[in-house]
Amino acid sequence: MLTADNLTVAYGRKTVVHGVSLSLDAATGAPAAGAQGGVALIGESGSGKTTIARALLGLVKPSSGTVRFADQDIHRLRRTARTDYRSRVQPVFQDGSEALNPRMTVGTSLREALRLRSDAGPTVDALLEAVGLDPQLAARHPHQLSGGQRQRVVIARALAVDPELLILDEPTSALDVTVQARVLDLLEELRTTAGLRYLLITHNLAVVPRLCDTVHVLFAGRVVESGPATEVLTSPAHPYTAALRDAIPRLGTPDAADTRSSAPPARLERSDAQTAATGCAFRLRCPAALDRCTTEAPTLRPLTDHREVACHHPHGPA
Amino acid sequence: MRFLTQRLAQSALVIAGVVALTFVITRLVPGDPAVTYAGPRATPAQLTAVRRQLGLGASLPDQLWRYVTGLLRGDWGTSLHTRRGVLTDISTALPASLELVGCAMVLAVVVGVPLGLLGAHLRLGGGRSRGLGRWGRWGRWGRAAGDGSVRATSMLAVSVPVFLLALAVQNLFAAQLGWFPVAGEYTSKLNQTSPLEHLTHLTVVDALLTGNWPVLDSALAHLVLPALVMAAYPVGVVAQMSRAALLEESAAPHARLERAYGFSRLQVLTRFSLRPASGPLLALLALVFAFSLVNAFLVEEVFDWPGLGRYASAAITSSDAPAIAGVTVVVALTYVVTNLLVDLTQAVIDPRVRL
Amino acid sequence: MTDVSPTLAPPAPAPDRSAPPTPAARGGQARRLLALARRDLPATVGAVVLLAIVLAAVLAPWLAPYPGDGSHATHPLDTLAGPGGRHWFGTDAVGRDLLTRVMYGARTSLTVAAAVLTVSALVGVPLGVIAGYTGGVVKDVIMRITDVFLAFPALLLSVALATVLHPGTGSAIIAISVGWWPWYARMACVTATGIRSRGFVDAARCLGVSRIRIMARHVLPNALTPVLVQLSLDAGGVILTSAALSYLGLGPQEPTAEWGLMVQQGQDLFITDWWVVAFPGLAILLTAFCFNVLGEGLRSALDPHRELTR
Amino acid sequence: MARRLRLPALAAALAACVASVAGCASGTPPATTALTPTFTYSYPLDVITDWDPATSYSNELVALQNVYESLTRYDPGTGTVKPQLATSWSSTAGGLTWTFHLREGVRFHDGNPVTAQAAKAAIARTIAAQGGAAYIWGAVSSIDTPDPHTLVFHLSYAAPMDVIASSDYGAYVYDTAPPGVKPGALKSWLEAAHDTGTGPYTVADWNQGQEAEVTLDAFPGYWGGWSGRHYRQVVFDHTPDVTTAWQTLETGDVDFRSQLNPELFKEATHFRALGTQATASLQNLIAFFNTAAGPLTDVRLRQAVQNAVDYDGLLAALHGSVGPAQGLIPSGLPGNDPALTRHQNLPLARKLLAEAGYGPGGRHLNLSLTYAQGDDAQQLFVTLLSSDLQALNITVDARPMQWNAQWAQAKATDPAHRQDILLMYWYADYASAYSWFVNLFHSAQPVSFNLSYLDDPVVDKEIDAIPQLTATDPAAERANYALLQRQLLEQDAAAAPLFVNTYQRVYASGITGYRDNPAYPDVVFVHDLEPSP
Amino acid sequence: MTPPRSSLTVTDLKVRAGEGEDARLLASLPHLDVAAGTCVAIVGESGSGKSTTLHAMLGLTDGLAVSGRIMVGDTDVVTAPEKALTTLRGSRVALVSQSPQSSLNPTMRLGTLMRRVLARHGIRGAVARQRADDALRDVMLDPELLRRYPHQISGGQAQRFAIALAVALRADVVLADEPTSALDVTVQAAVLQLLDRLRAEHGIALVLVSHDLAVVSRIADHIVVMRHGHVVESGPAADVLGAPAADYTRELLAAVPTLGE
Repeated sequence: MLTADNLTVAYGRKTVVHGVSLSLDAATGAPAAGAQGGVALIGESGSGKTTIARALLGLVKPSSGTVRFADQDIHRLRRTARTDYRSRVQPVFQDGSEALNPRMTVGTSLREALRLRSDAGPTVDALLEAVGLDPQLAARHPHQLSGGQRQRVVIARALAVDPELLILDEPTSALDVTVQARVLDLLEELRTTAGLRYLLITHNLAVVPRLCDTVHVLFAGRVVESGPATEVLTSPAHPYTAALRDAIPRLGTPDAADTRSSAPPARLERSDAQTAATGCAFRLRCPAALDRCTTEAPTLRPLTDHREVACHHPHGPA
Repeated sequence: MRFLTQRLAQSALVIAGVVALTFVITRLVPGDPAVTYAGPRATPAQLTAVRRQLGLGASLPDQLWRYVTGLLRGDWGTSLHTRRGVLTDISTALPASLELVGCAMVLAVVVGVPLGLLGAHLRLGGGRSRGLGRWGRWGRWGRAAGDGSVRATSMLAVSVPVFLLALAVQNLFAAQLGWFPVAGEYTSKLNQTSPLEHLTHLTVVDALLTGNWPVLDSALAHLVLPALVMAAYPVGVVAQMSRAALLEESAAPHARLERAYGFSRLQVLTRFSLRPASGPLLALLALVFAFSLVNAFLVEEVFDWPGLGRYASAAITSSDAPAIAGVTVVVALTYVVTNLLVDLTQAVIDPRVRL
Repeated sequence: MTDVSPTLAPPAPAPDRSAPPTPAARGGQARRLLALARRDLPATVGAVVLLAIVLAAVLAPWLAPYPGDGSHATHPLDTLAGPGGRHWFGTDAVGRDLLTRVMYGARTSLTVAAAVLTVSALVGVPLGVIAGYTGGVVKDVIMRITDVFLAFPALLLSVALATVLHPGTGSAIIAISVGWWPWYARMACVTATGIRSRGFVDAARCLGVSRIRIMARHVLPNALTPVLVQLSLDAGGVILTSAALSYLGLGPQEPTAEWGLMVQQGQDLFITDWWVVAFPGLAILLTAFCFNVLGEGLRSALDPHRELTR
Repeated sequence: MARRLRLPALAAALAACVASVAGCASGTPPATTALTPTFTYSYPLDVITDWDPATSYSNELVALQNVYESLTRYDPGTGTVKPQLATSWSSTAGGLTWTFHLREGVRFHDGNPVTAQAAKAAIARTIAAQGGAAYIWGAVSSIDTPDPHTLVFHLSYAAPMDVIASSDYGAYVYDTAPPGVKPGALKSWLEAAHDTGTGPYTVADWNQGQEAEVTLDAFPGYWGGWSGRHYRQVVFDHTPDVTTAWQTLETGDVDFRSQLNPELFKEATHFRALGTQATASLQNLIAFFNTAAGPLTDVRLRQAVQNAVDYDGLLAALHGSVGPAQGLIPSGLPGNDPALTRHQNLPLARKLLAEAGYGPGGRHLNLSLTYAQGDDAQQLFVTLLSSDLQALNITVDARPMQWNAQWAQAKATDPAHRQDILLMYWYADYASAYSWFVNLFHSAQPVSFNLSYLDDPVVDKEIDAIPQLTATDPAAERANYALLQRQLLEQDAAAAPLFVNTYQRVYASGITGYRDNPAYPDVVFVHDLEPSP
Repeated sequence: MTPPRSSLTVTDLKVRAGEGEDARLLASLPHLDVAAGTCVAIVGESGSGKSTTLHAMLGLTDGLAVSGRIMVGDTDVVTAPEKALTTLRGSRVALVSQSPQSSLNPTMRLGTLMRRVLARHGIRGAVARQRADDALRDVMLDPELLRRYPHQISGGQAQRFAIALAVALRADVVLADEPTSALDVTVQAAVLQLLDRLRAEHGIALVLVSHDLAVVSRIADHIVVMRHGHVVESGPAADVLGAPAADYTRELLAAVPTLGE
């Protein structure tokens, strides 16, 4: 069980994550049928989602709040406990070419991970096969691989220590669209075969339902909405969630009368202005901001049993 | 503001370190300073007196304390060689060196940057295959040769030992051809007919300010060779680096946009790339400045230029620890201050750098 | 498209068919170097001349016309003979063959350069990597110390040290190294700081790889390329600095053949016996020039994204 | 000479940069000199390190010898002493009393007359200052002035006062009470580039650190007079670089250069516009062997090294800038003996080494050697010596050092830290061979210049006898020198004289009347010169 | 309204790297016709040659061998002398590039850049100010932005500003190279709509390059699908999207994620 409690992270004087709480069931066996057991963090660049991932992985120290794993603060773990944590929670970063040491062959990178296991573990070949790669690739350097192959190697390395939870930080956004789909297929497959849970961090809403059933929407370092993935995406309560959903490019033709030359969305002229410093951070981009939004910052409050939202004027659940 | 104070604190720390290191080194200089100062036939009593005068009897931390407070008070000790205050000596020697280094730096910018610009331009033009007609291949060859010679020249300027260049230039243009004076700052016999009034201790400037034309004439003639020799390295480095920085800048996405808006390659280089490229160039200039100050040691030796370098080498040959320490501290100070200035200027040039 | 790396296995039956990497990214660095040799003529010529200089240095006892003149022999009755058939480069003030001296001088200069660069890199790079990777107070302390040494211009520091130490080849090496290592520390620190935030370091940390191992296996190898390039670029600088030091009489002493020393001893004879200065001087120039040309070539070869700046 | 010139500044230099010359040389020089105004002397070193004639002991003699005069002047041509401020002198009582008759009508530059009292005051002040070459007056116990023009020295031991009074340093007669200068302020007044001499020129200007460092103006009231052609002004250019010196000679910007290098000197002999003069100096280079500690305590090894030195090769390589060492005493001084000229004898050296168990096939020998940094001739000798000794299985660990450091090491309290061989120039303060023996080979504690550390009571006794003989029995003196030299150089092999410097002067060929006087190294007595019309 | 005309015609375009046998084909485009007021999209993944094609249309293919014809009005970009090209670029053909902020000179205020660009094409003084104001209003940017440096504005603003440059110069053809891929999703749609509106209002011929079929599907009249330097499929948007002929196009279409609505 990985939980973040009131997590706040600051770089220097700039606070990028404000009191975020979330929890992930990691080790409770296979999720219920039809559920993926995954949690998604949704947000645009600068919303703090990567920082949250790094805090969960123990790569940044929170300025306040805690990250707990199995009821222990992961930033205060002793040596053995930390090794244990490391082996149970692993990251998959955005860009495979970044995440692999360019000076190491694929095999060396994987062996380095395997060395950290207490038991014998699988072979390099087995790992590569598990992610659908030819074992002969072990002799190659990362720059000799394609983007999709690299991302598979990154996943293989994470699998080397037999984790329970993968923190996926934009796992496909650096890939070509046709490749993205196949990497997602692999992740879906691994969820069942390796019994993995995911914390998925992305700005692309479209990939969420495939891997996760809970969603937290981040804006400017705060969770503005959370709840079951399908509900949140089909009937967003927060205007920002709605904007995100509407922004997903959908196939259509110029003849589709509804989009072509239609009036721009409300307040488009300010749609990319900076976030507001007072009141609701989103109000400058909000199509329905009230006077209250200028003065009072909304807090996260329950909307229904499973859903929470931080808005003074949420859309009602459909 | 925070950046500024932090930067100042860093500089202060570095200077403190330099002073401490200098102190240690001066304590290691061979020979008894008291003997050096008092002379070989000094009586033991005289030696004791000199030791007391130079503060050599005290404990090491005591001496360091005295040295540091002295530096702050402007008392940099007495040169064992000239027997004057080290600070007084330096304040007359430094301007002469700065005159040389200043000329070198000006030349570096005035000649080096255009040279680098030319090289970059030719290099960018040289790779073009569009519109290569009958003569196109020759044009490309010519451009490549032009860029190549810019690179070779600057590389040569960087590779030539400054003392060799000084000797060669002196021998050829002064001793053999007699176009310029062999050495010295100006014909000091002129002091009898038209004595120079010292205001800034920069001879050329002083001569200009006081309207002393004979001295100005002589000073300029004397300045040419050493200044050119001093300029070789800075010009070469600046040409090399400005070429590289401009090429890098012209490979940046904004250069493509600028070309897409109808600016020619040369316009992009001069009007758009020069400014973002000047950041690294400025940092380089600071380094080159410090380096030139040291190069001046060798050039002044050859051209008998009454600057810091000649003062330092006299100090070294006579194991004059206070003078060596003084020169070291001054050069280090110059280095630290120029770096500080460069950081500040960079903030002005490049809006991304914030104070 | 031809496969430029035939040693590799045939393309894997990977299910994704994303665009294969461009050939430029394939192949080892040795391969790139070979390709460069064809493309970068100046660097190749520089390398060949340097090789000749190195050979002349190594084989001096066999190649030099008067091997004894490289060290102790003197010929007081044959002093200051001009260049000619018997002595291609002439003789010096004690009658030694200058061609021999210049060849032996290459031994000294190359030894000094190699030693200085080795010492500087061995001291500077680990310190820089530690500073850059660890960050925080450790970095501040190490970098302030390097700043102090950097504020001391290399030559002046060398001068100061050489006056303290017994002048000679060894002390010249120490003196120049003391002024040289901070550059490597600084460079390695900057590179390591950059590498610290790279994904593969994070990944290693998340795997629980130890700090020392991360520095040794992940940070150091990736910080090495700029260091290697800098080493080749700096060789010329070290040659010049050591020559300057010897010119000031603070480097190797007689009877060691050293170019800077030879220039210094001959400079008063320049008007009457030009060869005494010219040949050792040109030897310094040529060696430094070749190192610089080669260094530039290596930089563009090993640092592909700066290829344009070649 | 170089022993002093190469020392760092010995006396206090002045703080003021630009000195005014108020009160000096106010008269107009005689009209006859108007034609040829300035004599420019190019000198490689800083000219002035000390303005005080009492303590001056360095380079400044080239200027001061034209400003100040002594009682007598040494003439190396005849090996005798000539009158200067003293017109005649005599000694009595076995050389214990010396009477000098002063020239009448001579005035100091400040206008005061030169009297016996003034001369006595000057010498007394020099002795009291205890600096520089004051020791030359060591024999003097008292000075009488029976009348204004008679000066009587009473000595505690016999000494050649006429020669001593011609010394290049410490023998100046100057005014100790110039008008308007407070008694205690004389030294600081002098340091501001003032003078109180009697010589033909007086200090006009001094710009320390500048190219034209010192300017002297003619003193109209000079006793020697200004009839005929003379220079009205003397300028001393400080020009360390020989290339510069050469160019200024070529262009006629300077009239005289003390020393170029052998190659350029040879070049100058082909120039019609330049005159050259080569004169054997009274300065020789001596290698001192450590007789007290280290391997060279074995006299056979010292003799071996002596025989290994390629004396003739050294001479050849130095291209005429040195002459052969004929024993310890340079030619031009009594006691010089051409028969003592040495030549290389390698078989003998090898034999001596073999006897001691060294040499080729024997044990390897390491000898440490110190010499003056920046001295080309010494450097060249060291290179040649290393070369020759290497062939004899001896390695020379040679260290070029600043004189202070070299001397400090030579005087190290622990003899094990001292060098095995030390090179040093020696030059007498006054024209007598005595200086070589008493300073270099008389035992002394603590160590001073006796750098072979010889401690031989017999030698000491012989040396102590010399002054008495000089003053009374020149023939016996010479016999004594011959005996001592054989003892020191052959039996003891405590040192090896290597060569005698040759002064190679280059000057504008229009000048007549120039004759180098090696007793006053580098000095040009400008009043004696006759400029071309 | 401008009369319909072909603003840009490409025939037999081939872009190669290297010479002789070593030559490597980077992009080829047999035929393309972009009429005023229409939008053509070139779609392909990395390495497909779509950006190279775009740069060839500007004559900005340094070091590459270009053959064929690219007609902008009466000018053939492939053979025109550099001088003619510099006049053409900006005034006739404008570029909106991928990374909005890094495409703007970091050391130059937006206003300075705008002024220089206009002055380059002979528009100065009050006219230039008027043009700039109009263009900014057109792209819905506050004129206050002109006083800022690129790092002080958001990515969306930067992209709008780049578009404003094209508007201010009254360019006939706008080449947009992945104009939205570096932007946040919520901003992407707005920028696309802006481009689409300008196309309609100013009769601009818009060439849109993207890796994402979904992004271009709503505004492109004609779609060219490229892969490994070759055109895989080309046709009216409705045909390509509705009835893809090539497997690759189908694959691209399948990869477009849906929310499972």
